[in-house]
Amino acid sequence: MQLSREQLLDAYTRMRTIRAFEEKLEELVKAGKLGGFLHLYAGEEAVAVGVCSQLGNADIVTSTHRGHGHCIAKGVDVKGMMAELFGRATGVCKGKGGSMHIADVDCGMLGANGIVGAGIPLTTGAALTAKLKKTENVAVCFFGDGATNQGQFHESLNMASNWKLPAVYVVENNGFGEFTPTEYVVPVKDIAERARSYAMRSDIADGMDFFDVYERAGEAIERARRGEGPTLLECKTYRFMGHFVGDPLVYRPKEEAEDWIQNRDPLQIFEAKVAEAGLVEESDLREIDGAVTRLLEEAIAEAEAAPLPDLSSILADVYAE
Amino acid sequence: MQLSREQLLDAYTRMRTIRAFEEKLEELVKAGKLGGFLHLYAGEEAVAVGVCSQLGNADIVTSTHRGHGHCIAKGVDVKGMMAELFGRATGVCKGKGGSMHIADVDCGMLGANGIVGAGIPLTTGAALTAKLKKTENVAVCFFGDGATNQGQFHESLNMASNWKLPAVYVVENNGFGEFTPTEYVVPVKDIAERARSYAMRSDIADGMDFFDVYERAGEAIERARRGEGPTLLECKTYRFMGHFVGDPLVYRPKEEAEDWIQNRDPLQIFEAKVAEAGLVEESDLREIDGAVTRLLEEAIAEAEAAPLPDLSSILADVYAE
Amino acid sequence: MSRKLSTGRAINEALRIAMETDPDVILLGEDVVGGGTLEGDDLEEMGGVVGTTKGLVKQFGRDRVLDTPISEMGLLGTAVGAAATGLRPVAELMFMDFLGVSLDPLLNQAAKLRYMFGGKVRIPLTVRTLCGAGMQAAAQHSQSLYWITAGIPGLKTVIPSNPADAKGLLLAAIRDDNPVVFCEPKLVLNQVGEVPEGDYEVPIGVANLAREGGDVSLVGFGGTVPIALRAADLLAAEGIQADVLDLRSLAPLDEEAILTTLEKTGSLVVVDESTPRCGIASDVAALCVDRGFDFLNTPVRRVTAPHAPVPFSAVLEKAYLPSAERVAATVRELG
Amino acid sequence: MSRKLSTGRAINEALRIAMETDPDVILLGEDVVGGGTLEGDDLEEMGGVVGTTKGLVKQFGRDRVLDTPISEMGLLGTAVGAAATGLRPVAELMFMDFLGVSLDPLLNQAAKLRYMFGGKVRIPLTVRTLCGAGMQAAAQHSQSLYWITAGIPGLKTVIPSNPADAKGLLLAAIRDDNPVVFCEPKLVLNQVGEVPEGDYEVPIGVANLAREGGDVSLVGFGGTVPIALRAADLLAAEGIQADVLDLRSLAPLDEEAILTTLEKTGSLVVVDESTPRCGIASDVAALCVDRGFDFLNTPVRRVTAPHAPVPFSAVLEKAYLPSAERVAATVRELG
Ligand SMILES: Cc1ncc(C[n+]2csc(CCOP(=O)(O)OP(=O)(O)O)c2C)c(N)n1
Ligand SMILES: Cc1ncc(C[n+]2csc(CCOP(=O)(O)OP(=O)(O)O)c2C)c(N)n1
Ligand SMILES: [Mg+2]
Ligand SMILES: [Mg+2]
Repeated sequence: MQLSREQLLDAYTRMRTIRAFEEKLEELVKAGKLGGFLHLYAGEEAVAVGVCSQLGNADIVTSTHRGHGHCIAKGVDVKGMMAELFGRATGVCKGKGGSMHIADVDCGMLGANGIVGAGIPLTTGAALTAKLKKTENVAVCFFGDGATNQGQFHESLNMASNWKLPAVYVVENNGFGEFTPTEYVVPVKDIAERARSYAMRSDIADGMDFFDVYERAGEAIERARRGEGPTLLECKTYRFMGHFVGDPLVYRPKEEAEDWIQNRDPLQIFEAKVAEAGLVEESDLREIDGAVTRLLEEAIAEAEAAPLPDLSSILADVYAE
Repeated sequence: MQLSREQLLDAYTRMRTIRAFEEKLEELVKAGKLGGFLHLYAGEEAVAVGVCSQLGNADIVTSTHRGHGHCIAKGVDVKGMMAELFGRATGVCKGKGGSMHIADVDCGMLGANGIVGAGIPLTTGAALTAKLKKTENVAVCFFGDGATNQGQFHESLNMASNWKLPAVYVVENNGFGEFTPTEYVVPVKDIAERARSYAMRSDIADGMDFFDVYERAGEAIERARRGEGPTLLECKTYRFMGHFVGDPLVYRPKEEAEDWIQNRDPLQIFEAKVAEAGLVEESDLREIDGAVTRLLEEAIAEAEAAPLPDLSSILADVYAE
Repeated sequence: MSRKLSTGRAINEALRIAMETDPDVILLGEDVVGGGTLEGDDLEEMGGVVGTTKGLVKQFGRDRVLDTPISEMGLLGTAVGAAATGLRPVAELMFMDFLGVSLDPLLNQAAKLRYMFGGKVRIPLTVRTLCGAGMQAAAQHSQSLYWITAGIPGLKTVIPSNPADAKGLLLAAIRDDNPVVFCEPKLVLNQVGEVPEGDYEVPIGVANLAREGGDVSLVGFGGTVPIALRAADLLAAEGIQADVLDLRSLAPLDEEAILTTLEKTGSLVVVDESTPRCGIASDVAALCVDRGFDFLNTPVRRVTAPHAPVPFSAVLEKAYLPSAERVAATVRELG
Repeated sequence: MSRKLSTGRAINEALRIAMETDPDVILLGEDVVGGGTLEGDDLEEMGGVVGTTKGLVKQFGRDRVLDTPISEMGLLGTAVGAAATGLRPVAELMFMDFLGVSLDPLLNQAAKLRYMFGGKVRIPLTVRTLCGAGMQAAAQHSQSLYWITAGIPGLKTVIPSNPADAKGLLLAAIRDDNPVVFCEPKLVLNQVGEVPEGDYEVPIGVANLAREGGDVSLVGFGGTVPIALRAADLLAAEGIQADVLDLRSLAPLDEEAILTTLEKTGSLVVVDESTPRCGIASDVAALCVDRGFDFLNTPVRRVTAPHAPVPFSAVLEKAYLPSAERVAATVRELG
């Protein structure tokens, strides 16, 4: 894997931005400044960034209720996102989407989605467009372990395999669907096995390790671009925070969570790996940390100062002219 | 496998009744005497009868748009069925269901179903009842190869496996979903493989051979009764007639159909096997043939003479009191 | 120039024109090709379960006419994703009853993505679907569920009552940048009528005064337009002259056209083959008692199917559906 | 005897009583247990995403309180099959918006099996589901889709406006031998009120006159009842006395109660937090202009959400929902 220093710093910046974004949101909700249902991505950064670092604006991704990370990884403007969560007119969706529907098609980000599993056929359709228009674009879908129990998962992967579409289906197996441990509701050990029902290729990555995700996703993306069909890529990961902001986390073993957070933090793993390889200096990373902090402070200040949407906008954008 | 002479004659009677029933229906539609959408089961008799011979009235089966065979195999009254197809008040569903919704819960027959795949969760529910009420009943679901591409298949089998329900999922792989060959839309060779996604047991039977179906279904049913969980049983079969009555059959190779019809007729295979084993006399079977013919003639005559439903019945049975 | 075609053939012609004039138009659905055409054999494709898409795969190839697995949710969702990214798909939902297994891509995706994304996406999707009773297809293949799609903000829903409208409405639907549900009523499918040649559109949202009367207004759409027209004949024989308004578009609703005929006649009966609750008939009646209150001389009556599933038996199905006699009797009772 | 409870706790109490009095009652849904309770640890189960089913697994065990995978179609279909074969399931559809991925078991199975089978089966199924806006949950978690279930013959749909009704209606729903959709409006969920102790039912199909006025009729249900009551307060201050009718049951609809208040006042406004097309508001208005025509002194107005998805931003969501001010203003305009 040949990642340039620039690429590494970029990846780190995105991962750090995601982490800081989510930590800020938690604070903001607890301070009563943000409303709505917020599902935070902290802990899973290596997945979004490991995959999206290899995509261009014309490649499409779809996401889930837990969508901030995918947006940031795909290059959606952080200030626009923050303004969106504050429900401002300057938000990336004009304040109409909010956390669960945050999107920016200009960056190829076809939306978070409040319906578990619903992004999967959207991706399949984007891949169909790529194939029929012969663009060599790929479409990548992020979804959770829980979503693999939805009929839409089954129907979409089957179709994509039949049509050999340029799609990558990335399941973020974080061990829980809401409060229910994955093993209560998914009777196979590796979700990647489900690809066999569709004669689809599959792979399993360590979702806490940017480099492992990068490599395996890269192979899947390249196969897709070459017209060799879709892949189901399972990334084993963990969410560091609750299912939603406000989740008391009473249902999961504290030691289990501690262990992941202390020993398997994707940012720490990244930092250790690049340090060991001597690819970047620690000071570079600390500089990024500082820049990210400043960016978020600005984003929040600007969002708070931004205008609220005009009430007339309620009836705008329902239909295209 | 220890089938008594009585059991064998009973199985033959049911298979012959199904075949004759379907042949009569085709005639009746072509003579303009029956309306609606009719999907005939001829050719697949060994599946329904091989499975249902091992079920009691308290065991539940669900079926598909191609449901006459399952009804007859499960013991639904043939005259009541015929009257139903004639839309008479004496029909087993009072003329309200018709071919696609023919049912008789008194025989544990929870209905044909016009929605492909919709019987699958109904079976899962019936199996849940059996488990929670500790009845030792089983629930058996018949559905086509095409139905395995429905989300309901995926969701239901996953749930049944998680809960170790006493269910048997019988997929009748007849090589086509309507006019589309199975291999165009199901990228795995054996549908039985799909059980792996749910860590479910599976098996494959020769759906043209009553004895093979009987044996493998028997094992699955017994496992279910013993509380050892569900099975996906694939029966390889073929429909001798069109997808529906009126199907011009232009889309399927004539030689392929001929081959199945000439060489793999489940009734002929049954007859050859029982003759070889010296278990029943040919004359026994011919006697049954005659009785079946008479039964159907009576059924038709009685149905034609039966009263039409009263118009007031349109609003009856929408709600239970 | 025009010639006589069935509604099914008119739809086929519209699809052909749409595909010829725009390379982004694709068709997908179950058996829209319909098997056949394996290499090196003489098999024939069926072109849909009632033959509506017959011949299109020969002209446009399997890349633009796609048979899907029996996976309605997946295929509609795929169509939404394709529409959001540059294609202009025409998806077939074989029977409208199958909304049961495919509502989400319409309800929560196609209808809402543009809004949720602050206007940044277009969903130029058409969903063709058979609806209605009249073929003894019974409870799960005979429903008129256009009230569900018409009720969802972000979708449009249209329904033709004759072959010429079918062609023009379908062309308009395909070229609309919004998701449009195009209903194909079984009562209309085999109806034959004059259909103009060439490329034309019937605008969405514009009702058609199918008959001018002036004494009473009959409002129908799809399969109930022929019923209303027959009722108008019956009434004319008794000296009552009826306006017959064909809505053509259920969402958006042409409120002005409804109010115009009501203002003229003061008396309105709406005829809908769907069930009575939460439907188009109630919307029309509610419009009359809201914006049309000052025009009303009589109650507004709704002639609909009863609050029951569609029964199988031919005698029951016939009694279940609205009829010209019932419509005429309803008008007579208004006095 | 009664004490103050939130609607959520009242629902919990109804579930407990139903399960205590009938061993065939089971609960199933996503996270109705809610994780926890692994052997040998001190984990706690969540009892649903908003805690409504909390504690029930402790009392009744995991055989009667079942966590399902995220498979709404499968779980509702399973519940229908269980109901048809001897259980009395209470299934939870976490948010009503998820009807998109679970309509078939209701539309084509629960609602139709009895009819299609000629009356030979009963489907004693209850589906509990959160509906409505008010929590900034945006377009896909805020819909009031009761018009879809109310429109389907074979289903019943009820919606409480306060904790006491929630308990009694839910007990009636569970004991009804038909499939009943029990809506839990977000606007009502955390409302606290007096709830009688013990076992009682609020009959399905019977509306409640929540306030007696006589000058004008306000018709609401679920979350719009408190809104209508506040509007009545505003109007009372101006000398206009309003009847406030709480429908409680959307299907069947208590037509007589609506006509009774209309006959008294001659003027009716219906308040519905759902979108305007094909909804309960239209049905009420259509009833007024049909059977209630002779009572009408004014137009019937519908105060609803606009024909748009639910926006996220708090200011937009507030303006999107009907308000007491809008209701009062609508009444004033009627003059
Ligand atoms: C169709 C649907 N069902 C249920 C929900 C409620 N819900 C939101 S997130 C969630 C859990 C999703 O689990 P998973 O797919 O593993 O993703 P994760 O939250 O772990 O990232 C559920 C059940 C939903 N939003 N949509
Ligand atoms: C949900 C749904 N989609 C489509 C149809 C139309 N349809 C009826 S039968 C059929 C083919 C079913 O194929 P398969 O499951 O293999 O059963 P077979 O007819 O071969 O017995 C289709 C597509 C339907 N009835 N329901
Ligand atoms: Mg998860
Ligand atoms: Mg088949």
